[in-house]
Amino acid sequence: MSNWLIYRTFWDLTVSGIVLGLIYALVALGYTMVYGVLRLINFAHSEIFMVGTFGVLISLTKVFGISLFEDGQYPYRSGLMLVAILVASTVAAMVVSGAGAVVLERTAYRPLRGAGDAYGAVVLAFLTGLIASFLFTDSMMVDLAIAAVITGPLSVVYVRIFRKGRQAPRLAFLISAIGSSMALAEAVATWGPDERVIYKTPRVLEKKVLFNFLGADVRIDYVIVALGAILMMTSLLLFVNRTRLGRGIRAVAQDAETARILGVNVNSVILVTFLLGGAMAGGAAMMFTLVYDQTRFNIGFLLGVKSFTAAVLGGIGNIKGALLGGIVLGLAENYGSAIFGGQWKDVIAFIVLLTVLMFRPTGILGESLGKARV
Amino acid sequence: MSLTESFRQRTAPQLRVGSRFRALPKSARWSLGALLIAACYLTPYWPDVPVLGWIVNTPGTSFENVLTDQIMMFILVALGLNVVVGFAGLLDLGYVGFYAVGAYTTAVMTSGQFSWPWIAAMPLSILMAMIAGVVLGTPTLRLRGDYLAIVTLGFGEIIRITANNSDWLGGPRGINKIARPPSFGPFEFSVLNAKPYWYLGFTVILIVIFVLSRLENSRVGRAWSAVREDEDAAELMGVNTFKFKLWAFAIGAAIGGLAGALYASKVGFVNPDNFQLQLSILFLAAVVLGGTGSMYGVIMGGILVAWIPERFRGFSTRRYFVFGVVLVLVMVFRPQGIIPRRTAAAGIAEKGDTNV
Amino acid sequence: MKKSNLLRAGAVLVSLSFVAVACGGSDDSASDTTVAAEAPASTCEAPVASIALQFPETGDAANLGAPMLKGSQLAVDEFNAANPDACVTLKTFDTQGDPAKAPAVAQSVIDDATILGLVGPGFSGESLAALPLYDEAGLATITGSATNATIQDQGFKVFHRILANDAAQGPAVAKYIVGALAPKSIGIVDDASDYGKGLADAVKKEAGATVKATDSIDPKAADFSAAVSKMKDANPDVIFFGGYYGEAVKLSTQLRDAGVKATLVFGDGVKDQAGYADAAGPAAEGALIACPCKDGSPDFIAAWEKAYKEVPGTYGAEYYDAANVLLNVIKGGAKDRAAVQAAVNKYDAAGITKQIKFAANGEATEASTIYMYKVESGKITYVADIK
Amino acid sequence: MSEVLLSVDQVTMQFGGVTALDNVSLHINKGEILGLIGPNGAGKTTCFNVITGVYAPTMGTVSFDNKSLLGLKRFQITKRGIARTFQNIRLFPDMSAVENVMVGIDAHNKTSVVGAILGGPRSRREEKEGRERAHELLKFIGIDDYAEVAARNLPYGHQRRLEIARALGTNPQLLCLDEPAAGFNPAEKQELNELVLKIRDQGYTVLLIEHDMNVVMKISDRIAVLDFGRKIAEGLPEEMRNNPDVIAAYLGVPDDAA
Repeated sequence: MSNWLIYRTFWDLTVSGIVLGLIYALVALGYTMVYGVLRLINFAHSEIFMVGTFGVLISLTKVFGISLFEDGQYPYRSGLMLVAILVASTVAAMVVSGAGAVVLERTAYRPLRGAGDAYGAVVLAFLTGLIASFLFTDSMMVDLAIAAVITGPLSVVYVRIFRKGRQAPRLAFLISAIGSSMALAEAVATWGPDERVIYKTPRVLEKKVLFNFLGADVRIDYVIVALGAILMMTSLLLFVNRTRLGRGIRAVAQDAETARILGVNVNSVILVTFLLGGAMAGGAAMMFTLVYDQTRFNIGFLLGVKSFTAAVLGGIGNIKGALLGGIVLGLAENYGSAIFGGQWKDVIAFIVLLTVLMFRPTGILGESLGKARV
Repeated sequence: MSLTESFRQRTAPQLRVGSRFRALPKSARWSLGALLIAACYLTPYWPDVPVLGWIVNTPGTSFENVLTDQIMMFILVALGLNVVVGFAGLLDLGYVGFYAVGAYTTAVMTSGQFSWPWIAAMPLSILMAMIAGVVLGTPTLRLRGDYLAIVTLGFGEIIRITANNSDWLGGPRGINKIARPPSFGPFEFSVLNAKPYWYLGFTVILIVIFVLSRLENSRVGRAWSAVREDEDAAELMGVNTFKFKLWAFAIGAAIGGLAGALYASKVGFVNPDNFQLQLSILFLAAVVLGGTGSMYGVIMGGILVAWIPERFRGFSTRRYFVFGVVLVLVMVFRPQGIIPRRTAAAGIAEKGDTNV
Repeated sequence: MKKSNLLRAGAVLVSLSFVAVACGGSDDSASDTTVAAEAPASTCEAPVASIALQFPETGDAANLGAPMLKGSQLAVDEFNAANPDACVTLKTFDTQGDPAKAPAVAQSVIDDATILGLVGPGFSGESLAALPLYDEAGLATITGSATNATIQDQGFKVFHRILANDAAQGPAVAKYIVGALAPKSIGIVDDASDYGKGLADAVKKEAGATVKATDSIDPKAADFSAAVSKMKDANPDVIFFGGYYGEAVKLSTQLRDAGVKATLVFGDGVKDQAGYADAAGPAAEGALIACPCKDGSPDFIAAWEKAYKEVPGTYGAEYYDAANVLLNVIKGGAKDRAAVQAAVNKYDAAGITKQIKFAANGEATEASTIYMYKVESGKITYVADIK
Repeated sequence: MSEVLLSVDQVTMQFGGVTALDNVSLHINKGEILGLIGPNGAGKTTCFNVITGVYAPTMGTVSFDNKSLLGLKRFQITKRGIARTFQNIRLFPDMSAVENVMVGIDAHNKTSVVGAILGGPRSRREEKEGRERAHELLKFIGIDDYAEVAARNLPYGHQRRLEIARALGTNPQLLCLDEPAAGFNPAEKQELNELVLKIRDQGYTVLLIEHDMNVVMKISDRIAVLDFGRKIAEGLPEEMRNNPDVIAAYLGVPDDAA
């Protein structure tokens, strides 16, 4: 039965696989770019994506005042309004995720590079104050007040410590990333709007079938995802290849030390890289909510692991590789589930990865952000 | 000589405990060591000691059981993972897979299907985990760095999903009625008395420490360090890098399997949910938090990772937030871990670390 | 000088933004953090005893744990309001639903001598890990949610269950599907969990040859398109899903978006007004939900809505009943664990969900009935008993 | 005629479209110092890498002690008796000096996991002798005072010397030094020359890559010259000094050695 299934549903699986793959690819960009410049698995990137989905949620519900189900009516009155809602929410998600990524970089990574500055010190001091005050009170307001008071003097101390900073070993970055990932997810779970429940996001458009492609229904949300993803990736490629900052990113990716000597401000390049990766994750968050109408504090974890897998599959550090890896993974998961059953989906994904790495140890398109391959 | 001395003096302060201890006469070292070991055996009684008790006790959950179900396992696992990550420098994000293999082997062999005695299931569990290590390592160890990390992560997931979808392993329902260790003299292994598990577990930990320090200070340990520091140079200096990496994997896996087997026989029940990916990440956090490559460091890391969330149960839903922030803070202010590896510490004292 | 100014400015900004975020979030999270505080009667000044609740308060499954706490708390608050001189405290123990943490938690429940009985454990896995300890300690437990069909056969004396297990529910659902819906073909999906797969397998067995397509999904994933494609291809009249409401929402929405028109049938893990019917909206309309649970009495629903400003969650009524069994037993004069255990075994009184009486293996004797509900105009409403 | 230890026969090495070595033949006699010189990018280090097994040559053979080295793994070649240093220092930075040397010495030891755990007589003997030999070697190259210092913390010159000691630890018949004097001032270069001669006098055969003609001329017994991947000349130092091809090669590319 299942052997025939794959033929009958092939194009259906292909269309949905590509859509999922594009979302993986957009998230994978963040992993791949940060890996390119820092050689770091930015584990917290999945949470940057998650934060972006909440950005979409807030934009839709608070800014546009759309509630979950409006008696079968969709919230827009005109096509123009719909476009405005979509664009504004995408921008909101990109801003939230981008800002999140920048704060993350300054707080959790930059001090480890021996370049900690006042911004990171303030955030860290505030967090220290907050968890210290948890020891004594249960009231959030009191905790915040205590933390705010502690922040000032403590951040001065932290900045002093940062001045003696040195480059930390790679694993320290990884654990700092894991720690921030946990803290972000738990912060959203504890103080965010979802109370650990799966949070439905309002549907902004009716998922109309636009046309039928060899038996597969191509829906409007799929088309928007495809167009959006291609648009974002193209602009990213143009940015990296054509602008001065983009050249900086490639230079740092190739050889940070030489780039520094040649006058590239490595820290600001890294910041821009995080900002771009975060913005892409924000875009992915918008696409995700558009197709799946939901978010939750832990939604990033699995998607993050998959996206990172996609990045490695395509060749980490390689922007086109992220796109290819994402689509290959999305398709492999869909075809594999159809043949072997959905419970084996992740096993199939990892076996595909392993097989690819056996023959091409640096991914399908090979490593490198720095080389001209970008 | 004076030069060496001056380097010693410039090393970080945390080393002084260790070097002072080494400076003591042999008899003093032995008796101090014996005292320390005795104190550790008595850990289940620590909550009854006035000040210490207030510090260590875990509110809302029994300290004794936290000690045996979590802390003990995390120490063992951290020691095992440290062989792979700390000694040989191989990033393994799927270590929970070996832990699962050990636990499931004991579960299958002692409950229902085979009814082997506990004592026979233990070595088999270790062996099975070791085999799993070799099976995973042989094709993947030629991958470098983060590629290895993601492949091992996949391996851990494959083990869990396979257990979840295999009726023979109990499927999602898991396996229960796993045999306990046989009672031995006054030490009765019963559900209401966790202390004997600690005596057993701590003995196992001591043996593992002994074995690992033998390895660390031998040709094997040097080969691992060389691979970690510069794999190409190591191979050109005559180190059979593949063989030693595989050994690191196998030994790490064996200790992981041992931890899993002990866990299964303590809790008496396993199901696939016990072996989630997140656990691998916590294991790694334990190793790095404590100090990658430093055995006493990773033991400390294991203790903290298992204990902090239980100690601060009062924080309720906020405690994993706190835990995450603590991880970041420790890494920012002590990037080499709480108790760093010795030579690594000497490196910090001198000049910029280039270990990236 | 410049640096420290920058520093100060940054400090102020960050603090302000955090305060703003926290204030913005605080009214939303109020209901969660102040469960106990909102019910005024919960201040118990002269406790005679306490009962424990072992459940997932935090972690990924915390959303399923919330109604367990609310139901038990409601029972205790009402009891204390009625018996101010002999009040009982509820002590909660969080396992995150994790069997690995369950023994340590169980031990600490046992070590607290004031605890005479336990409501829970919430999940089947943690039950299997914790029950050996409770059994040894002779502490009576009553679960209102752990429906795994093997627990009752383990010989735990202290085990009691107030609702039907999966073995009863599966065949009943299948019978209802085959009998009342008479479909030409059935599709079955499960979430590969202990609960979901158990239920799906039971339905599959009973439904036999009419089952045309089956699949499993990964509950942590967001995208179920492979399963949806499979169902779309098989085009069955009825699709049964074994799993919890979170996935049911995603699955229903994605099935409907793909144009699948089959009648959706679920087990008790989906019976949650807010979690399923409200969240899935139009996609949930017409879905059938089987449950060994009952809504409970109108009084109960009113009390719940007053205390928590929401409709009762899944198992809320069962936990209310379970807590009441222990409370009544304690009020009836049971002063130690052995007495509570003996009294629970002999207990025979009406609860809000059913007449509560336990068989020798701990199962409630009245619990073989499964109730069928339907989502009508966005509300989960009772349809029929399946005997 | 002295005995040939290593011979490189008609080796060609191509990377993609680039030919790094073009039909190069070389031989090294037992007990001599062979200087391998040539301008930047002439293929000296590639030649080293072919000899030590880092690259498998596209064409040609390498044989050592009359046995072919092709197909052997890198560590096996080291065990056969070829050891090397690196142009960019590649010590094990977190290990102490003495441990670095012991890694080299371990190449011929047998203790593996089981032996190390049981701590049997062989493993104890190997450990003890290894440590003694390591200190001997450190003394020989003159940095025994730094035995316990992490390699990363050694002064630059000592790091270069330590690499030599580590290579000697593998007890090689042929020691390949890849620009050992790079970054040295004239006085240090002089010391290094003496060290290399001392090593030769201990019975080792040395293959020396050097950029600086003066160093090579002083200490080499014979010299081979590479340019653009080809061997353009070979012979005694004084012959090379006057060889027009060599002069052309060096004048064509300005010598930028420090």
